[in-house]
Amino acid sequence: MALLALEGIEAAYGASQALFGVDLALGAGEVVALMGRNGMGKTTTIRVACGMMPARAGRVTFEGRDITRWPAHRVARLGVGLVPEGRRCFAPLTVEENLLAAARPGPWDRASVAELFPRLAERRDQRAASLSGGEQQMLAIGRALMTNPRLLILDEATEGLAPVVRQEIWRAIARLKAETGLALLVVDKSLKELARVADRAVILERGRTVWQGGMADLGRDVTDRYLGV
Amino acid sequence: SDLKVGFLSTLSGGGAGLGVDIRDGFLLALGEAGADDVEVVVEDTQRKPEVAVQVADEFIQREEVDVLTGIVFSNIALAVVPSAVNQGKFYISPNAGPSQLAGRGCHENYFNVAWQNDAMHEAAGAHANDAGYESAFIMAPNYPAGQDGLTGFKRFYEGEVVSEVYTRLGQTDYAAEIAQIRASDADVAYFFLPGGMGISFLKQYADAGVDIPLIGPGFSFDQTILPAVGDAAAGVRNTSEWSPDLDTAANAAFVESFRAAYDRTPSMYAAQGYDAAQLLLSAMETADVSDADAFREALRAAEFESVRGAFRFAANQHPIQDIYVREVVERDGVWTNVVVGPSLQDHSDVYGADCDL
Amino acid sequence: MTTILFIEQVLNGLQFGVMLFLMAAGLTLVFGVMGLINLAHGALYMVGAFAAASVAAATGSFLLGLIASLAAAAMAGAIVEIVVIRRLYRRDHLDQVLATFALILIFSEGTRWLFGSFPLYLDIPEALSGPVTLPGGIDYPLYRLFIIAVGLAVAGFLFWLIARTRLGIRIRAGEADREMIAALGVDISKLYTLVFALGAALAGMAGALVGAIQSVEVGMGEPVLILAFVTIIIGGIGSIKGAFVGALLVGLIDTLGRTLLPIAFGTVMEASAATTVGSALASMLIYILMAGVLIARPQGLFGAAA
Amino acid sequence: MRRETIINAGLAAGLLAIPLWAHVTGEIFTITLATRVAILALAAVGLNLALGLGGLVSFGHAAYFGLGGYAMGILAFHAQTYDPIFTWPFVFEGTKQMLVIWAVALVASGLAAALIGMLTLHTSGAYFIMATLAFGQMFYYLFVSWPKYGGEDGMAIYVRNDFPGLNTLDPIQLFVICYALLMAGLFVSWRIARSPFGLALQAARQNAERVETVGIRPFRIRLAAFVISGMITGLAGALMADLNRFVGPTMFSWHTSGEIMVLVILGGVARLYGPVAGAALFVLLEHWLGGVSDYWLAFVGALLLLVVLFARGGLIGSLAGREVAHD
Amino acid sequence: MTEPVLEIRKLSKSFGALRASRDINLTLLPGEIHALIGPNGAGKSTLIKQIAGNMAPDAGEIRFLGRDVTALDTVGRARMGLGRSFQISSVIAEFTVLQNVVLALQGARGTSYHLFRAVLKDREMTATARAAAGRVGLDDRLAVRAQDLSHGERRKLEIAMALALAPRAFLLDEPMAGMGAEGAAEMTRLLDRLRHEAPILLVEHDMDAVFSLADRISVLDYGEIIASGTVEEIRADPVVRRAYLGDDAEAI
Ligand SMILES: Nc1ncnc2c1ncn2[C@@H]1O[C@H](COP(=O)(O)OP(=O)(O)OP(=O)(O)O)[C@@H](O)[C@H]1O
Ligand SMILES: Nc1ncnc2c1ncn2[C@@H]1O[C@H](COP(=O)(O)OP(=O)(O)OP(=O)(O)O)[C@@H](O)[C@H]1O
Ligand SMILES: [Mg+2]
Ligand SMILES: [Mg+2]
Repeated sequence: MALLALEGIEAAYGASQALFGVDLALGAGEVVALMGRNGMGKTTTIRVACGMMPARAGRVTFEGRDITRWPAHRVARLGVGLVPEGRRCFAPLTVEENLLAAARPGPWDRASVAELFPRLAERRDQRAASLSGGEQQMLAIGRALMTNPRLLILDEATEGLAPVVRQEIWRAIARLKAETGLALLVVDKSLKELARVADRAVILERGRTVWQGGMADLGRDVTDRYLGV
Repeated sequence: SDLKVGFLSTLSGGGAGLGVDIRDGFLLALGEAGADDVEVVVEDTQRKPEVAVQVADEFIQREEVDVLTGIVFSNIALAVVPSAVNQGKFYISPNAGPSQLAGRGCHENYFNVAWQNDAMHEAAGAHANDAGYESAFIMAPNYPAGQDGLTGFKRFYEGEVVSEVYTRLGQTDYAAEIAQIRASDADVAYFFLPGGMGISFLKQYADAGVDIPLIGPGFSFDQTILPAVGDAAAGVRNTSEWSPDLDTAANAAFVESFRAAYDRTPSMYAAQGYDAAQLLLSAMETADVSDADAFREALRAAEFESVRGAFRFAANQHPIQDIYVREVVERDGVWTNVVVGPSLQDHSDVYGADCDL
Repeated sequence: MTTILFIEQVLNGLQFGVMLFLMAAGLTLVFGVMGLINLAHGALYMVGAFAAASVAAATGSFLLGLIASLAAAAMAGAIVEIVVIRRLYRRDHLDQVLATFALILIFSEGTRWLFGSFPLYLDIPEALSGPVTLPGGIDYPLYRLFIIAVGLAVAGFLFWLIARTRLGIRIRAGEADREMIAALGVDISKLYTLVFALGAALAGMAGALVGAIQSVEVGMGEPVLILAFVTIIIGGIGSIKGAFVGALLVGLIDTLGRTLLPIAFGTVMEASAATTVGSALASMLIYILMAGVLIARPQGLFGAAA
Repeated sequence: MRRETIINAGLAAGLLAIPLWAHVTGEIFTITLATRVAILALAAVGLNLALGLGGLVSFGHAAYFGLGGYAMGILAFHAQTYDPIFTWPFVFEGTKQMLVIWAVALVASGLAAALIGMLTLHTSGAYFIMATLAFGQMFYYLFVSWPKYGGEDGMAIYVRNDFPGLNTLDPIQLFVICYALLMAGLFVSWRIARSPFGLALQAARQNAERVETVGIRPFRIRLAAFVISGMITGLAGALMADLNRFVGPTMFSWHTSGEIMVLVILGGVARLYGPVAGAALFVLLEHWLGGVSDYWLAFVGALLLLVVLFARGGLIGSLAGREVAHD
Repeated sequence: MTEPVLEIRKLSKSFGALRASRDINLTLLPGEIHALIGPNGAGKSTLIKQIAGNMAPDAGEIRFLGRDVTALDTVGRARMGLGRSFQISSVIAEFTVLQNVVLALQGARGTSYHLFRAVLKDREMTATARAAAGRVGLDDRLAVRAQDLSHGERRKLEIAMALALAPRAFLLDEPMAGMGAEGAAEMTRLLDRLRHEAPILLVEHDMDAVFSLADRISVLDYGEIIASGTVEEIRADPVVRRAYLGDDAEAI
């Protein structure tokens, strides 16, 4: 049984429809890359999956349970952690408070996050608003980890990070996958790195799933056609 | 109907209690007289002069009333009355008698059945003399009625005013003023704080344990207020032209029927509303309102039995009447006033001299 | 003015400040934490006072009245939050202002309909009435000392709640980004209802406590509201500490201004004019203070820069 | 034509036609009501400029309304008593000329708006709301305790002021004056909304930092808008004083600010004719409900609540559709 | 040697104990793209903010077009022709793409106090705005509100607004962020053309873009410029490789 599955999802912002039929399935411990050009609906898909936005049609299930109409906080409590597009750290709170706000029991705590991002530990009492862009990105990842998720959703989580840090994160992701069986749904622009960690890919085009398959099967023709690389 | 009355008063929000009492007293008198030839339209002014002006316009322009009445507060009366009487309407004031309308601004169509604003303050000054208080601390909110009030007190008071303090209109905490009173060592403290301000002050004064006696005008010791003040006002002397226990036949009947009709003790405002209606009814007996001059004469004659006893109009059409000293007591579980004695007899205001009626 | 009177007035000023804080505490909480500008705070204050007065009258117990005030205001707050306020978090301040302005009208007239147009009776409990003598020979009402103690306790409690507890952190996080805190698994709606009810309960309690030495009547909450706003502006937005210091400053300046200005003017002009002019100026003093703070520190004394 | 345009035209025509008809049938009070609608609408047009376009939620517009009113009151008072307002540096006499009164009202409210704006516009959000409210209250206390001009009693001006060539005592002629000024106010706000200034103002509402990086100072833009807004409301205050032949400090009270704001919301924020629709509705409600029950304000509150919660575009919004036009 | 368009001399800025800029010297010459790279929190955005005028330096001098602008505020510098984009998209959410660009235009032209002219009826103005939007590929999104744009499109709008200002120098803070592979490639081509209009000071973590575009690279670490040179020099610098580039040194 899939951990998270989306079937025929349609969704709209007011009058303008953004998703026209998205299908996606993700097994326990699996890493799936969600791909597509700008504005094709990746973020919208994630918002629907997390309960932050209602689906107009279609079904979202988690371990077989229908969670289509669940509010975001209940979905999160099932073990879905989100690193949202644009970071969205709690600006007036300190780094420490940002982490505490999200904390739920499990192996990830302030100490282990500090180990992953030593930078954050240095800036512990600084307000998130005055962090550098990259530091905020680290904080957003750390905050999602603090909820000790089973499924971690990363929407452009490496945007704005220095190459070494980015590489560090990808290595960490690979390790998490291997060691803890954490499942991941990843949106990222770097094909090269996705290819290294992802098991499968789902490609969106104008709000529809147009291709899915193993990462290894993702040929030149597909990427040219849908990703314009 | 023979007479149409536009009754405009403060019936909602703060101060609504006073308007409601005037209205109830007024309607009670009409009801008792079975006056089905009088039509009354009632509207709320929300204690806002602008709204009152609007309502008055409506009464005059659309309802075409003959007489207006009902206003509680001086500032609203000042906004409404001049233009109404200039348009040929009668105005009977059941409360509020600003000096402007008693003196140079008096008008043949304006009648006041309550009092000129200064009356109770003047009576309080006189009472302070009688009681032998040689120095006084006096206090009022910083607005025209407050300033007039203290002037009125000083007009009659012969002792020394050790301190004169103006508080903010609507002030709720009087700790600072109470400390000043305590430090003043005066023989008496005279205060004029109408409505909720008086309630707050009295409670806080009682709690502070200052032993300087208080006196005040009847407004702060009215039946609309006393139940909320409770024993904090016990024994305080105050001045008014009326009291529920005033010993006249008309008054006893009025108090009884008001209690029967509304299940509460009437206030001074209710009594004034009642008298306003009686005045109108008395005039209707001898004249028709369509003949304005005759009707005016009939009003001036004031041929009715006022609940406060002897009542007549001075030349400026404000009352000549007795003002009493009352004391706050608990009677049958209700805090109320009893008359201690007269303070001023056949009193009329000083502004009449400027009035050329 | 004697030194002892001056000291007494300073004490009065501080006391008035603490009382202001007590009246504004719920407002500060809801405002600082939820970013919600609640004009109906004064109405909840009134609800508390009326509940206390009627229950105290029926049972003869001030304590029961106080409990009733907490309960009634908290309940009114929770209902208001669920029915009205909840729909307004995503909206701008304008909608919040209007909706709560509408609530004032409804509460005021509703209370008048239930309790009539006349003020109610609510008195200080026997055990707390009368003055005590402080060192230095100042006679001071015990009840006012009691109010100071309650005000301090409330300030401490709020500060602890907001700055130190996980609940406080989450509420503040929700204020910054509601959707995001929900995506982290926090049921922010429930939290907000709770906070709003707590704020309302504080308002109600203040209404009952302060109502015992003031007039319990419809509209009693309005002067409180304006003063509380001035306090918050001076102290700084969203800061409990700011609100507390702001309240003390306002209380002190207002009280001392009221007593000292007429005296000061009396030295240069005729007595009667001095008192009127002095009092008029005194009534504007706190606004002048506010203007000064806005010029020097637009974010308030303790507010964080935007 | 867009639906909103049709509704606007209907409102403008209706507000003119009803009093004219009432004039013919002799229903004087209807004319008075219509005049009141026009004046309140003008006050709200002023606020709508700051509030709707600039997002400046001023809870202190009563200050300008009151200053306009007192400009009329003080000038007329001095004209009645024949003593000049001041004699230094030049002699300034009272007057009963509406045109002069309006000019003074515009200048006085404009200056006050500039001053308050300079103090408050550095703040934003709820802070701004509270600060403007508090400053409005400051004016209230000032005029309550200033004995020269009546203090709390206010001032009754027994005779209406003059307008060249018209008889202002005739209700319909007074109405025409107010209506003309309302139309002028609407024209000004219509042009401003579409102007570069309007664009910058709306942008500053949403993202002030961004506006700075394109070389525009949001503070100045806002201040200018705030001053224009205050002036329009001030003018309305002068007219209201003339209609009532009375000015008093309640014009400054925060309830007045709230009411002007309610007008804007009832009609529809940032809609050109929102203030007109709002004022008409409000006056009708006040008139009808006032007689229904002692507790009628509760009904007004409930209605307002419903509008805020469920009819976000106000009256115009519900009739013409949600979207504010972006043409 | 040509006059630098922008010159920074001994600029310093601290936040408490943290020294975000230490004695920074930097120039931007006509026609060049000067890339500024460095680890997260090194102080790049802080430097950009100081140059743009959002933040006052503690010490040092900023010269723009030969003039000392240290005391000038953001608006003044923008008027002189300093075009800036933000690291986190910052546009006018409720405005359409066209309105956003027009706003930038009127800012550049100082026509914002015209009260009575219909702004969108000004043909010349809208045409210029359209052209600017067209250059970043937003021509078919002109009537869409900025809040309805996807993340990547919003980044493009940022650039279009900077373009509309017809600046004398660009300050671009991570313009590639969130662009997607295709978008990044497009943006790279655009910047390559832009440099001929005005030189660019570019902060970017996308090394493909930096290496293909930059004429010069300066590396910032802990608020200090630790290296400065051509693409080849920087790629070869072992310190930079360790502190910042990692595997990306091999990019392209
Ligand atoms: N808040 C919004 N309101 C209206 N439309 C929106 C909103 N957010 C996104 N859209 C539209 O929905 C579509 C899908 O957007 P989405 O953000 O899901 O794309 P994306 O694949 O994540 O793009 P990117 O790579 O740029 O982040 C786009 O056409 C966008 O214009
Ligand atoms: N207002 C502030 N108060 C305190 N520290 C600050 C403030 N602003 C920035 N900082 C700190 O200064 C350092 C430099 O920040 P800056 O934003 O310039 O970094 P950056 O080089 O742009 O990084 P990134 O590549 O991650 O965006 C960071 O560590 C940041 O936390
Ligand atoms: Mg996206
Ligand atoms: Mg940065």
